[in-house]
Amino acid sequence: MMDSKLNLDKSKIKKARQLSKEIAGPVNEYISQHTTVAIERATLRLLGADGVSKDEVPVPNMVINSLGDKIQYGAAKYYINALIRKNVSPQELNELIADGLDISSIDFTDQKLIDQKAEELVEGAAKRIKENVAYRSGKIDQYKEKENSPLLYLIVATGNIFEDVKQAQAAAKQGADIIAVIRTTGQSLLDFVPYGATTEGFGGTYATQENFKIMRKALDEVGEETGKYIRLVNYCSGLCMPEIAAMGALERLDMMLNDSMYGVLFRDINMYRTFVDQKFSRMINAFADITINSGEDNYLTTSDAYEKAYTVTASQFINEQFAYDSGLPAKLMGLGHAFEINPQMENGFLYEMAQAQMAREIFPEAPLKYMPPTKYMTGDIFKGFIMNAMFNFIAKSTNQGILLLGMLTEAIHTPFMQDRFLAVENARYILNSTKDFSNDIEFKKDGIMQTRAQDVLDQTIEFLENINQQGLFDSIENKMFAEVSRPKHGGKGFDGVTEKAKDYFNPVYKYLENELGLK
Amino acid sequence: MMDSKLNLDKSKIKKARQLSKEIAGPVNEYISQHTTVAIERATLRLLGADGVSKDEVPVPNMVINSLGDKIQYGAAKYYINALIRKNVSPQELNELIADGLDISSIDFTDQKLIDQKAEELVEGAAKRIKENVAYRSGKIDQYKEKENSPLLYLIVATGNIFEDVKQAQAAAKQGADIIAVIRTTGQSLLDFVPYGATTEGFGGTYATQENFKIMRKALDEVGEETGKYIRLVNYCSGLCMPEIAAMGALERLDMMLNDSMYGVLFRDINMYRTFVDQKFSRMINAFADITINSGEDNYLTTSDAYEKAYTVTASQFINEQFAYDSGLPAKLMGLGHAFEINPQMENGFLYEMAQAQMAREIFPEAPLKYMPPTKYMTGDIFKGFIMNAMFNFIAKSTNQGILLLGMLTEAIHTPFMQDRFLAVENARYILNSTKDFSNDIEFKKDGIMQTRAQDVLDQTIEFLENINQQGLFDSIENKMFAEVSRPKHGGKGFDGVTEKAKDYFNPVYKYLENELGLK
Amino acid sequence: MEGQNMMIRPYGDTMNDGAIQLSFTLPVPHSAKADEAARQYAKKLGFNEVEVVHSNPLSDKFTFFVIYGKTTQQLDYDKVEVEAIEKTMDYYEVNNYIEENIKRKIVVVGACTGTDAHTVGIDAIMNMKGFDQHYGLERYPMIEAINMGAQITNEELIERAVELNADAILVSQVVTQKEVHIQNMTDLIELMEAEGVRSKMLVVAGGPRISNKLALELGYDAGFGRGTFPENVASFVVEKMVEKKAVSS
Amino acid sequence: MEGQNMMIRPYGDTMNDGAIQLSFTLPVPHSAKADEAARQYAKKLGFNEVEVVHSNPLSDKFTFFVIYGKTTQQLDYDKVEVEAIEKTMDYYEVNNYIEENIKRKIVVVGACTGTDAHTVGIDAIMNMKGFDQHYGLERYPMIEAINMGAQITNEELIERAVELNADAILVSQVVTQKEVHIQNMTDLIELMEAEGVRSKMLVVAGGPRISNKLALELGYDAGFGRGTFPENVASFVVEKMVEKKAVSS
Ligand code: B12
Ligand code: B12
Ligand SMILES: Cc1ncc(COP(=O)(O)O)c(C=O)c1O
Ligand SMILES: Cc1ncc(COP(=O)(O)O)c(C=O)c1O
Repeated sequence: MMDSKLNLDKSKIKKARQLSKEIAGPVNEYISQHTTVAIERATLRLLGADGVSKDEVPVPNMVINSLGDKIQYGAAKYYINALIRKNVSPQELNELIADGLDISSIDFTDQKLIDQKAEELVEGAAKRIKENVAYRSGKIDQYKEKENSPLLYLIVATGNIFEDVKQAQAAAKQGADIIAVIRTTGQSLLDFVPYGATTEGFGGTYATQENFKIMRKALDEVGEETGKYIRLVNYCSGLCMPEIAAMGALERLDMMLNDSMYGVLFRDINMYRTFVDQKFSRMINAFADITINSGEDNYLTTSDAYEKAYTVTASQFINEQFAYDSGLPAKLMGLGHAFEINPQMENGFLYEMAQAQMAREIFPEAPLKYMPPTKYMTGDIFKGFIMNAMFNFIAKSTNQGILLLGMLTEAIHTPFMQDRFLAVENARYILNSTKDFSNDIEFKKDGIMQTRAQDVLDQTIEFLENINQQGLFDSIENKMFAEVSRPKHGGKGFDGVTEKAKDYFNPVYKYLENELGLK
Repeated sequence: MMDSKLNLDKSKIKKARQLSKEIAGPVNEYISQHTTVAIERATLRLLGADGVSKDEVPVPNMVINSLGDKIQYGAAKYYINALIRKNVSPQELNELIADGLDISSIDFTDQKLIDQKAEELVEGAAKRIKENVAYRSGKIDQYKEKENSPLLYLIVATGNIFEDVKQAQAAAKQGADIIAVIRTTGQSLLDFVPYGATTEGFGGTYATQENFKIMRKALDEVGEETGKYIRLVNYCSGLCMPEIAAMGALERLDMMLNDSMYGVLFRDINMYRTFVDQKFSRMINAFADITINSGEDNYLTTSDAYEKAYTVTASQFINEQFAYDSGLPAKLMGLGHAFEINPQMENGFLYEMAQAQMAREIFPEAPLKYMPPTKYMTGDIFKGFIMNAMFNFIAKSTNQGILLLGMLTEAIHTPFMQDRFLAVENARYILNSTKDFSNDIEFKKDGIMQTRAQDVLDQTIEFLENINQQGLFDSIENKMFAEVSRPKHGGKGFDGVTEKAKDYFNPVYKYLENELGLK
Repeated sequence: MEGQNMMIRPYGDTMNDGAIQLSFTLPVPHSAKADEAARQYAKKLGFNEVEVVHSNPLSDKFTFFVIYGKTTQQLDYDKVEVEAIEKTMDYYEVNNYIEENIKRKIVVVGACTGTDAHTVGIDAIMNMKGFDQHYGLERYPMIEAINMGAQITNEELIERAVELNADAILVSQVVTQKEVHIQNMTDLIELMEAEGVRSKMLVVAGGPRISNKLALELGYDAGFGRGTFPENVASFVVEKMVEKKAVSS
Repeated sequence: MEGQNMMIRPYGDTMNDGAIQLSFTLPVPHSAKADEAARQYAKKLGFNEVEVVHSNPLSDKFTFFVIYGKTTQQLDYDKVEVEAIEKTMDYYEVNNYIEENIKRKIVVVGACTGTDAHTVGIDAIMNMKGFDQHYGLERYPMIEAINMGAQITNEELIERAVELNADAILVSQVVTQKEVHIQNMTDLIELMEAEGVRSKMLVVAGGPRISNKLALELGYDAGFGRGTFPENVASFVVEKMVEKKAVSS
């Protein structure tokens, strides 16, 4: 389907992939030896743990808290043991724990029984997730031809899940293919997942399993009405990456923001914690056939899009590598990039098109996620609206997979309903009017766009070589990404990382490794 | 500088030019045998006639009215004769005429004396116009590098020349290169040119010599301030084509709307009248180095831009031919076309780009004038604003010469000051950001754009052949242009056409024919 | 929803938040003072939580502003009465209606009057081919439709209508700058009254800035705005004709 | 212009025409009635010559409108008082001013507080490299500038400022949804007062939606909005320090 416009040197692309593999090596080594509180909580959730105590502490957190150091053996063992010992259902056990039961000190039953129960519970969760996968692919097949290309991705962010539902349904009717419920500011720093339906968030709505369920239902409804499968997105990133992935898998989310380094760089979460967490979260997403979205756009909100374009490309390679290492196929890799070029820049459109086309040619199977202008958006909503149009144009002309629609009020407030409508109108006009433009043009040999892409690829390789020499951990400390330095042992959540004991037990992890062919 | 993107067949272009020549032939035959009241008035003005009577009748009209049938001999003779006989200056004679002097019945003096005086007067007017030309080219050379490419063309249309001045100066400061003062609705149907500074127009401001002068001064002022030569545009079209051309030449206008058929088709002016008038008006413009703008955009306000694209191309060929026949070089031919493609049309952008590129390749030296979306503009100012952005994009990417900026409020009102600002902002962003896009891409061989352009060229030839067979006069009657039929002897102003007597005298016409190498 | 009291306010992202976007120009130089003036101006207009999110000089003397604000003003939606004429019959129904109720072809004369040269609107209503897949009046078997085109004086229009014994006059007005349409429309009615023919035919106006309300105020039988289809005006004319006859007989 | 009474109104294309563009959404289904409601609503807001130039359904229950209207409301421009702090000294002048008037390095601690993670604004003010060719405070030889970054709690910020004996605290607030910044900014001042340190240092706020007015209301010494440069806040801080010392001594 795709022929090259950029005339990129294939061997250089290969070289970049090789470097990423080498970079990921030591990190994977570390990952394989560690677990985290979030991984354990996610595991518990997939086994059935849920609910909150009177003081709103989630059951998975209560278990982890009571375990202390013992989590090195895997929380699953304790939870399953308690189920057997108390001879109760997960539901009943959850209530007991919520009421104060400490399961860390219950005597262990026969490991065989535990293995058996584990298998039963894992199968149960796996079945539910597989049904979700089957349902989704059925619906997508059924409604395929009504989808936009690229898929139109719209955010809702009222802070109140019930308002979000209204906005999301309206957006779907206006033509959205994907709805992302933005999370409330600050949630990524919480080391637990809030519980239940919520109505109070700032700049976004809490990610909770109940909120997922409510929105899923609302989108299925409006999807049936409009004859389309509306995809639902939320955010894994933060201190609860694997936990949110687990909840998403259970509630049939379709996409998850899930970057291998975002939390480190942009939320000051400890790097070891993030690397360990992201692996398991991505395994869950892979199993649940959930597309991940990486966060390369964020680099450009602080750094210059022209100067630092190569950091985006490098991060895409790294994200790809870690994704493969977690069992994610290319078709689930919504690698990110963004139209953050300075609108004042002469030929900015060409540089941006070169960059977008380059991502397309380097990652031909990935449903690239293209982010709209944000940094240079101002209160001049009119100017902003045409910047969004140029962005939509490039998205279409370089065959991006997922188009996060820009809002004309980006610099002002989280979207009003009308802002979203105008964004869809903008995109639909451009996408339709320029439909086959991409197929109808070629880039001039050694022209501005070709040269630019080749330069960025060269810079990327140089950069990856540099990282490979220093090692990824030190590179981050040395401010090589996003112009920010994160100390290896600093940031949030490092105390949640534990070396696994030799007899660490995690039936979910094991199951997924098998299913995903990672072992 | 330009290489072909469209792969058009050169012999077909040649063929179209040949057909246009054949089409113009019989019309030129008619033109050469006739004069009109407007030609005579224009001639008088260039010889010095000016002013109005107590009842606001312009002196040139008073002369023509008093001449009756005698205009077949040329009004100049009577005017010059009166100057000699009365031994007065034009200024003094104008006052006498305004007060009621009938110069049609003054005995003729020696023809030699008349010829001598004629030469003196023509030289005077020619000198003034040549000085205008020299001044203009000096300024343009001086300020060349500050000009936008394409030149940004903005309209003012308050109805009040003094408000127009404010708006025009503001627009120039915002970045406009060209200011057009739109005429009041209805002026094109007046068979005289109003006098003096005016403050009452609807949808535009009266074209008067005084208004020209006022605006010229204002633009020179703001031009010096911003270090740019700001071009001034007005409208020849209508019943006073040559007269307005004459006034424009004297007051250093830089561009004139001047189409060979616009008045016939869109103002129901008699076709013989228009053809005869346009010739002399274009001769004046050619001499004054004034760029003409043809009105092909108007075809698309009534007909569909996709279906009837060939009528635009055909009209461009015809306009070109008549322009050559009036002594206009290609560099003064601002041939028109317009972005009136239905925004709902799949691949509309591609068809539009093909059409604009085709005009560029067929008329490589002409400063093509590209008109913005108007027909599909609605009250949705946001959507309209991005349609204008796509229009600006194509203008830049196909190297148009003159870019008439679209207004986001096109469907609502004549432009507010802020509308104009937003239009300039839109254009500047797009022009700068896509600066070298045109040089950086090629069109795919036999792709949608190439095929489209080739098809339109074929249709154009077929259409021109058809017109050539019927003759241009009958073609117009037979509704072949703009889906409107104009009877040969119908419309306004036919009674102003007169066959020239054998000893018809017009020293201005003669002078221009010589200067322009038409004889 | 109908019947009960329904107070409404604009909606941004929360019910009744009253959020509104504005833009305008003030005749002052661009400065911090100008921004503050814009803010205060918006407050004077009754907005609160006013944010001047953008300002830009248009010249040394003018500044452009984009503003977001909130208002607590509310409107009782149930009390809103629509004067627009909602679509009634379609092409076939209109023809049948004429055959059954009027029993002869009706005569309609249309024009875009004054110096206004915009033919597309009146053509959309009258021409054979119609508009957006809706047949124009010329196509209606039971309507004799005469489209005089544009730039027709009121005198010419009346003369023709009288000559043809028209049942209705259709006037199009597109140019509205400096309220030129009001003058023009008023003149037509006065002329018709002076000639004593106003009561003999329906007079209907249309154009993108014409509302039924405005037309009624100016003494017309109806007015039609943007997006009108031929059958809308046809329905109105024939029903009104029958209604008038019922009254007068 | 100053001095004499200068009443202003928005300008479209004629002085004092009062022309304004609006857009908003109403919670009603798209219909002729909705259009009329929008028109009446704009009238209620005090506009006349209201034209609903566009309307579009956003869902079964909401409709979007674009409106142009005119207003006769006017504002006395001479009475407008600007509370924004106009730029005063530049980089060199500020340093000289400190050397001459304070005679020691001053200490400034900055942070983006609460859950707000937007560092770019505070970085623009404080980081070495600055913003748009304007050096940040870290570069000023006479300023000791400590940028704590984002997501800093009010407690942490105060603790650090007290520890360093800071002359001024700089607070950045970018997220303003549901007025979260008001709460956060108020808390800081209350906490400082509770700890008895409010009077010991200047407290200055900034962010795209922060105005000097708002900051003063919340008990800050000043507030800075969009487009602030480092020297703007530096000028204010040093002059205020000198002014305060003059008063207290
Ligand atoms: C096409 C066009 C032209 C063409 C007209 C070609 C032609 N043969 O008609 C040309 C290029 C010639 C032209 C010229 C001018 N135009 Co013009 N033109 C337009 C344009 C782009 C579209 C109008 C149109 O065709 N709409 C499509 C039709 C189908 O819609 P409609 O007219 O609204 O009609 C519908 C309804 O209103 C209703 N309707 C209309 N009439 C009637 C009558 C009856 C009885 C009924 C029941 C219903 C009805 O039904 C129709 C179908 O739904 C508009 C801008 C825009 N996008 O709207 C400007 C616009 C109308 N023009 C404008 C102006 C000022 C002019 C000029 C005066 C400019 C100048 N000074 O040179 C000239 C002169 C014309 C003149 N003397 O009147 C202004 C009017 C501003 C104002 N509010 O006063 C506009 C809004 C552009 C602008 N922003 O400046 N124009
Ligand atoms: C970049 C950006 C981000 C980046 C931040 C990266 C970083 N390291 O800072 C990322 C992607 C991480 C991000 C995330 C979010 N963002 Co954000 N973001 C933006 C964006 C695009 C630009 C902000 C910016 O950098 N401006 C450039 C700087 C230089 O300008 P500034 O901050 O105004 O600072 C200037 C002045 O205000 C002043 N100033 C600022 N602080 C101070 C302090 C002092 C003392 C002084 C004197 C002056 C001063 O001086 C500065 C220089 O002139 C804006 C949209 C926009 N275009 O404005 C949204 C925006 C600010 N973000 C928004 C939101 C909601 C979020 C999220 C909460 C969304 C979510 N739920 O996930 C998250 C979470 C962040 C959090 N917890 O706070 C909203 C805020 C809406 C509102 N009004 O409440 C905005 C407006 C986008 C939107 N329309 O939704 N964001
Ligand atoms: C990969 C990724 N995760 C998460 C987020 C959201 O951030 P938060 O941590 O505030 O939820 C973003 C936002 O840009 C992102 O790119
Ligand atoms: C060639 C030409 N002449 C004149 C005009 C202006 O029209 P008028 O002044 O006849 O109303 C136009 C407007 O589109 C035009 O294209």
